[in-house]
Amino acid sequence: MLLVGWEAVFFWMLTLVALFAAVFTVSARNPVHCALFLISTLIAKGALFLLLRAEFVAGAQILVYVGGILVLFLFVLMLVNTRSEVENPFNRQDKVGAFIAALVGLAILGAVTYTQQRGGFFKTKPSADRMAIENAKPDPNAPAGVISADTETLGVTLYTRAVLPFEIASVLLLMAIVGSVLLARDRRQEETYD
Amino acid sequence: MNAIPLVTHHTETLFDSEQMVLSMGPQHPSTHGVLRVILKLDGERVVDLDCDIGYLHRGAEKIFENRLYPMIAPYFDRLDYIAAVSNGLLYVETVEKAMGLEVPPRAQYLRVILTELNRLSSHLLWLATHALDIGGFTVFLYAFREREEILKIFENFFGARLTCHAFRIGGMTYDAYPEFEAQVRAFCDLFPKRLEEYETLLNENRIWLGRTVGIGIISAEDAISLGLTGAPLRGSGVDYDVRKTDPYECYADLEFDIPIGENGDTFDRYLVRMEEMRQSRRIIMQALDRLPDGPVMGKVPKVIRVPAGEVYHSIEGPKGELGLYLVSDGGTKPYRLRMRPASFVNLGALRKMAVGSLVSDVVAVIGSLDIVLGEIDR
Amino acid sequence: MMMTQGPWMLALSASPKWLESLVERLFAYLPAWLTSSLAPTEVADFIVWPLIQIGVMLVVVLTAVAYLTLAERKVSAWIQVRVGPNRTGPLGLLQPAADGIKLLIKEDVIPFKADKTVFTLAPIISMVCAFIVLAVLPYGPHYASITNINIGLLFILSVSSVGVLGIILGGWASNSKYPLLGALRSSAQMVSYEAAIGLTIVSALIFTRTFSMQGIVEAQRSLGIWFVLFLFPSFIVFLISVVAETNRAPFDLAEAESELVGGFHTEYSGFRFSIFFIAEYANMVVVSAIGATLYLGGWYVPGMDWVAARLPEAYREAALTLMGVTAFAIKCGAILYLFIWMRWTFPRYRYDQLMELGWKWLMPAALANIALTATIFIVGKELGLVRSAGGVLQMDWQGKLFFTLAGLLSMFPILALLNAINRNSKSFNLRAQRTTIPVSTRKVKLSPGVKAA
Amino acid sequence: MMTFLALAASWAARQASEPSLMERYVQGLKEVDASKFLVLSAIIFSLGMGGVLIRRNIIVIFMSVELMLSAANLNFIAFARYWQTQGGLYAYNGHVMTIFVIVVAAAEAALGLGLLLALYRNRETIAADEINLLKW
Amino acid sequence: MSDETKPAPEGQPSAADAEREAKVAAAKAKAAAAKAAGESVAAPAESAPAQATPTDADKEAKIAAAKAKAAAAKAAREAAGDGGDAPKPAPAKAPAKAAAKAPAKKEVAPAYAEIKDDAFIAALRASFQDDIKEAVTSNGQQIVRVVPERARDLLWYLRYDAAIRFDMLTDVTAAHYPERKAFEVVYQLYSIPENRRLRVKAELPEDQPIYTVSDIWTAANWLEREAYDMFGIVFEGHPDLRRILLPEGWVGFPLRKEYPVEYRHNEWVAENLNILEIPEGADLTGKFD
Repeated sequence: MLLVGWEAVFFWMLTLVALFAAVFTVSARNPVHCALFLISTLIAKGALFLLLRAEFVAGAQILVYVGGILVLFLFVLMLVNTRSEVENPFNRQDKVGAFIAALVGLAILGAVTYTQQRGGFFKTKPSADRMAIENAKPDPNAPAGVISADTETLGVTLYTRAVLPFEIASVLLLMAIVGSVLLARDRRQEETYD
Repeated sequence: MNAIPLVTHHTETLFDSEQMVLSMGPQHPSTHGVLRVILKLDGERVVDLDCDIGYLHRGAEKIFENRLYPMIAPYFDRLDYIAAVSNGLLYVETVEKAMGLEVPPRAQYLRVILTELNRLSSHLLWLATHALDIGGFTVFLYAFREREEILKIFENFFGARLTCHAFRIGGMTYDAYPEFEAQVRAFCDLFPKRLEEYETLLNENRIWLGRTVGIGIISAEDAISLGLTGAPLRGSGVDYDVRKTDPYECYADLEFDIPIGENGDTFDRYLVRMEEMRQSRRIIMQALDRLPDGPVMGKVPKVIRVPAGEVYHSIEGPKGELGLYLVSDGGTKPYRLRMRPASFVNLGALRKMAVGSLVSDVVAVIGSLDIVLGEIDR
Repeated sequence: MMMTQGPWMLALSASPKWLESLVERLFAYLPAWLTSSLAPTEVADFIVWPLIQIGVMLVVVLTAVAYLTLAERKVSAWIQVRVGPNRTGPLGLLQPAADGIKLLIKEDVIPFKADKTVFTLAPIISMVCAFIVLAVLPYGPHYASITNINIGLLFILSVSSVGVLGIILGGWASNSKYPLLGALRSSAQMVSYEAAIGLTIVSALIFTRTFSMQGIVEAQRSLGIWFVLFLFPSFIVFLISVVAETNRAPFDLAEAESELVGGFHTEYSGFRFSIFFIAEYANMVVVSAIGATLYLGGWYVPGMDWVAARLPEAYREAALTLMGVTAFAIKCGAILYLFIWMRWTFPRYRYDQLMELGWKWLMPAALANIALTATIFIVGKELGLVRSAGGVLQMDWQGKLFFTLAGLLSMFPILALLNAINRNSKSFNLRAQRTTIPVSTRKVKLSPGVKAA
Repeated sequence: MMTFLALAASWAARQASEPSLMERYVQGLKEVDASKFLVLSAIIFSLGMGGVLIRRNIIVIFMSVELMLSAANLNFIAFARYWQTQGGLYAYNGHVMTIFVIVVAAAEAALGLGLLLALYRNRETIAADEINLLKW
Repeated sequence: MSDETKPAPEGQPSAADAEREAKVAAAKAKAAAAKAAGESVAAPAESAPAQATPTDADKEAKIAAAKAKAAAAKAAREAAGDGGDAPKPAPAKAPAKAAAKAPAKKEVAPAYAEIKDDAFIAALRASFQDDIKEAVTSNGQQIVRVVPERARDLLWYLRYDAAIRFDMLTDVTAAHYPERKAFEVVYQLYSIPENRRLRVKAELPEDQPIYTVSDIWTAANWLEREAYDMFGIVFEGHPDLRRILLPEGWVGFPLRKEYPVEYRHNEWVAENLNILEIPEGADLTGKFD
């Protein structure tokens, strides 16, 4: 799984964008700006997924995450945008929090690089024919309409091997809907129903 | 309901204030003229409503008390500038009734034709602005196309399109121009087809029904106790039309009907006015057929003095019953001249119709009441 | 997209001498690091040719969007028995240019306490999202469409869902009550109708079996039939929710002048307003293109191959492309005409009616449609009417007839379901609520002066 | 001391044989393998965690949680892709897992914001450190 | 004032008597007169030589009309003269009223004639004895004057318990009589079932409030607010008595007779329209630069 040539160039560009936006998501003063930077990180990640040949998930991520969840965030932000936030965005224990987060980050980084050093399990080169399959140019004469391998297999696995989690997820979503409806009722509606 | 503080834009977040005060200000696109409606909203629903009028108040009644009788007539065209001809008719008839003057028959028939034409042009303007507020831009342009025909006839007859003035105390200044009858007859033949055009666009239109059926309902008792007159009253099912109950000019011997609604909502008022347009056309055709010749100006003394006494005279204006209460002390100026405007009383009913509905319904109800601010503020 | 014989080779072989020297000189201009690492053919295929395509596409689509504004005003004038703009240029054809210049010259006002960056960013987001999608649309056969990624439709859906942000931020950034209300309203409307569009597309995927746009057109070409016949109810639901998605016609509540003066772009003026304006029309074009591709067969017209086969070999490719592009343009134009027609005949929905239509009418219809089409497809498969060979469907005439009939008949169960859901909702079953809608009211014959009844 | 010298010598020899730091650095730039993805997601994860711990505004805390979740997604897809190139079985578990993470994130956002609105309606504030009484 | 004499009058219809039973009968009479006049005027036009200008017929008609007008004007002046000192409390009335159609005899109907033979009015007077000061008719319309304290009861009675239910309040207005230092509050009633109008008037001293009727007819709410706005009449019990047409802080009540018509310096105008102090003797022809 080597991204070489142009893919590497794209990879580095996208990681820069993602990191830059992630930093600002955390440190922006105005919450709406935080949301904007979060959106850019998610779009950069979507593009990274494309590099990793995961087209369906990239599309789903942008559609659901950016189009759905973050629109909801902006909705709520607009409803309750208090001005007080602008003075100091950080709470009292900001030093301690930053230290802990840095500690955890370093720990994970250490683990990753350590495995990398000790002849890490990423070192093994994929077999030659496997590489050939991967980096082969798309066959020009193939009918344009053939469905991308990724989406098809994902669909199949979702409905065959991953059926149980699929059902659990749908039940979870149902619960979320009922819960949010119950939460969103205001006093007047409550009196009428109770 | 106590007086709502006029301007309260204090809430910066939408959520925390239970009620938001929205002021549909004097220069709002859908308030016909300088009307300011202060809405107390709970989310989208109107909790309370107060009309702030008086922006166009010119102190007309004070001026009347200091003008000679003939000089007052032009003021009446400026009161309800959309139905200027019927305002003029109201004033002239009141003075004739107070003085007991006889208006020659030709003048009576001409006056009836012109007032009915004015009723058509006022109803067409109502249809245009009502449909525009609810979003039907095409009906707006269709209705104005017809209104233009009528205004051409007025221009030829009166010399003015909006503030027309040809009725004098005792008759009319000038007789009909030669092609008058031909043009009016041409318009009357053309008009039914055009009415069909509006009705195909609106009557069966599901969105139009959704926006007007069941909106701003007012029952017959409430309408009567609120003093509603004209289409809003007839929309609730009360048979009251001054042209029938207290006929003036030559309405007594003309054949026409009064449309009566059933449910008193915006859609019924719309149907009543559309039917009224057909009946007006019918009146015009009959009056044209029976137009007698002869003089158009009756016997009127040089200096007009109304004998002492008082009189209340009302006619059926396009907006409702227009009344004029004249108290004279025998001099050359009226002692007290009070005009009872139809839209002023109809607007009083807006609060009863619109409270509890949504913001966009308030716009639809204002449109269906057909109010004119010149007449309300006097 | 890659032909065995690069399209540019075809052009070069037939082109005169001076053109070849021009291409060489142009080749020299390309930056060295770019051309060094790639073989000349790759450079041509992956850099020069896409740039040409993008250039042509942008020119064509931008003028189409501009002239769409003129078309809207002309058609609305024709509907309202008046003459549209005909002063600027011959027959008013320069009107879009005039509008553009006017908006450019107008002073660009930024409200006082508005959030500058977000205020300028909002129109850009909505315009960019409207224009990215143009890269994926299949304007014609092979090289008339810029790229053919295999998740075309999913890409379009996700980009259009990002477009909603432009409107929200636009409303929020202008920092005053009316635009905020307008922004909240229109974004809620767009989000709910987008879900409806997503579901209708799912029901269409059962037959197209691929996301890539060219693939969809190929599927309809191989079957020789448009999918609108198989998926008639989903086409109707698609059209309605698409009109609502682009905030137009009876659903244009966001900028309903009569209530919220101007909606989310009240505070915008000058060039920024024109960006929002262009974004709205570009959205319209994009959405009608999707409709044309998914249901009306994109650039495919049944008799196309038969005509191409008749032509001599050299011209076959060019003729196919020409026919394809014109067919696509005509279909998009038809759907756009429907948009404009709807706008000038229907009054405006109230906000709660609009949301009710979205959630209680269109969403259940789309869901029911998916279930019905799926069952019909399974039944058809069992009966052996449809075979899937190598990912593409094959069907003979019985299969086509069966699916067309099933498609049309599936309209009735959906209507029954909708009626069941909305039986008691007040504002829509007007017939039941009003026993008679008295078109001609009771006329009372009152003789003058006699006491009223 | 001798052992130390021997160690240093062997270390230097190994260093000499292997490509210099500069080449390895350039080599790393050109060849991007799964570990780079892991590093990126680790950084983003820690940034998200920092955000959660530091910020006052609850909505921004939610956003940082979303950031952490999306970092996890990146890992899933990176491993899925790596496993796919190794010709391993069930390479698509990563994608399926990502979809379920997105579903959970959506449900969590909906409920979290619902709770936030209810909280806001009662306490007029959404700053995290002001909500410190258990019973209000 | 009197009707012009026609050269060839054919049996002038007898003038409507002073107290018209049904207004509409008068209207029918008028319409009949109109038709008759129409034919009569048309008749002479035909009889005159078709082409010759019909001026000579008109000329005689004009001369006759001029003479008749001069006579009428002279009569009106005498009537105005002797009318001035009429002792009746009603305002100075010029008795001349051109009710009489008969050219020869000039019989002047008094402005306010007593209602004698109306059953309903008689019943009303019976039940309200001295509170109803008088029931008169003017220009053919019935008026009932009542003591302001009992005005509300009379209106309640007329709305709910009277034989003829006056269910519609067309108008509430007032007139100011400075010489008697009183307002006359006028209620214009109309009964839809009986198709009949009645005007109830209450003479109210300037500083004394009167009770509101906005709970009987909701229409009165805005009409009384306008009367308060224009005259300063306080309507007790009115739910929301504040100015309706003039701005909140306006000082003075415009429709009172002593309120001058031409521009006068007013607190509200000075404060809100910041018009500078007007030097004495400046001509107010609209130059405010």
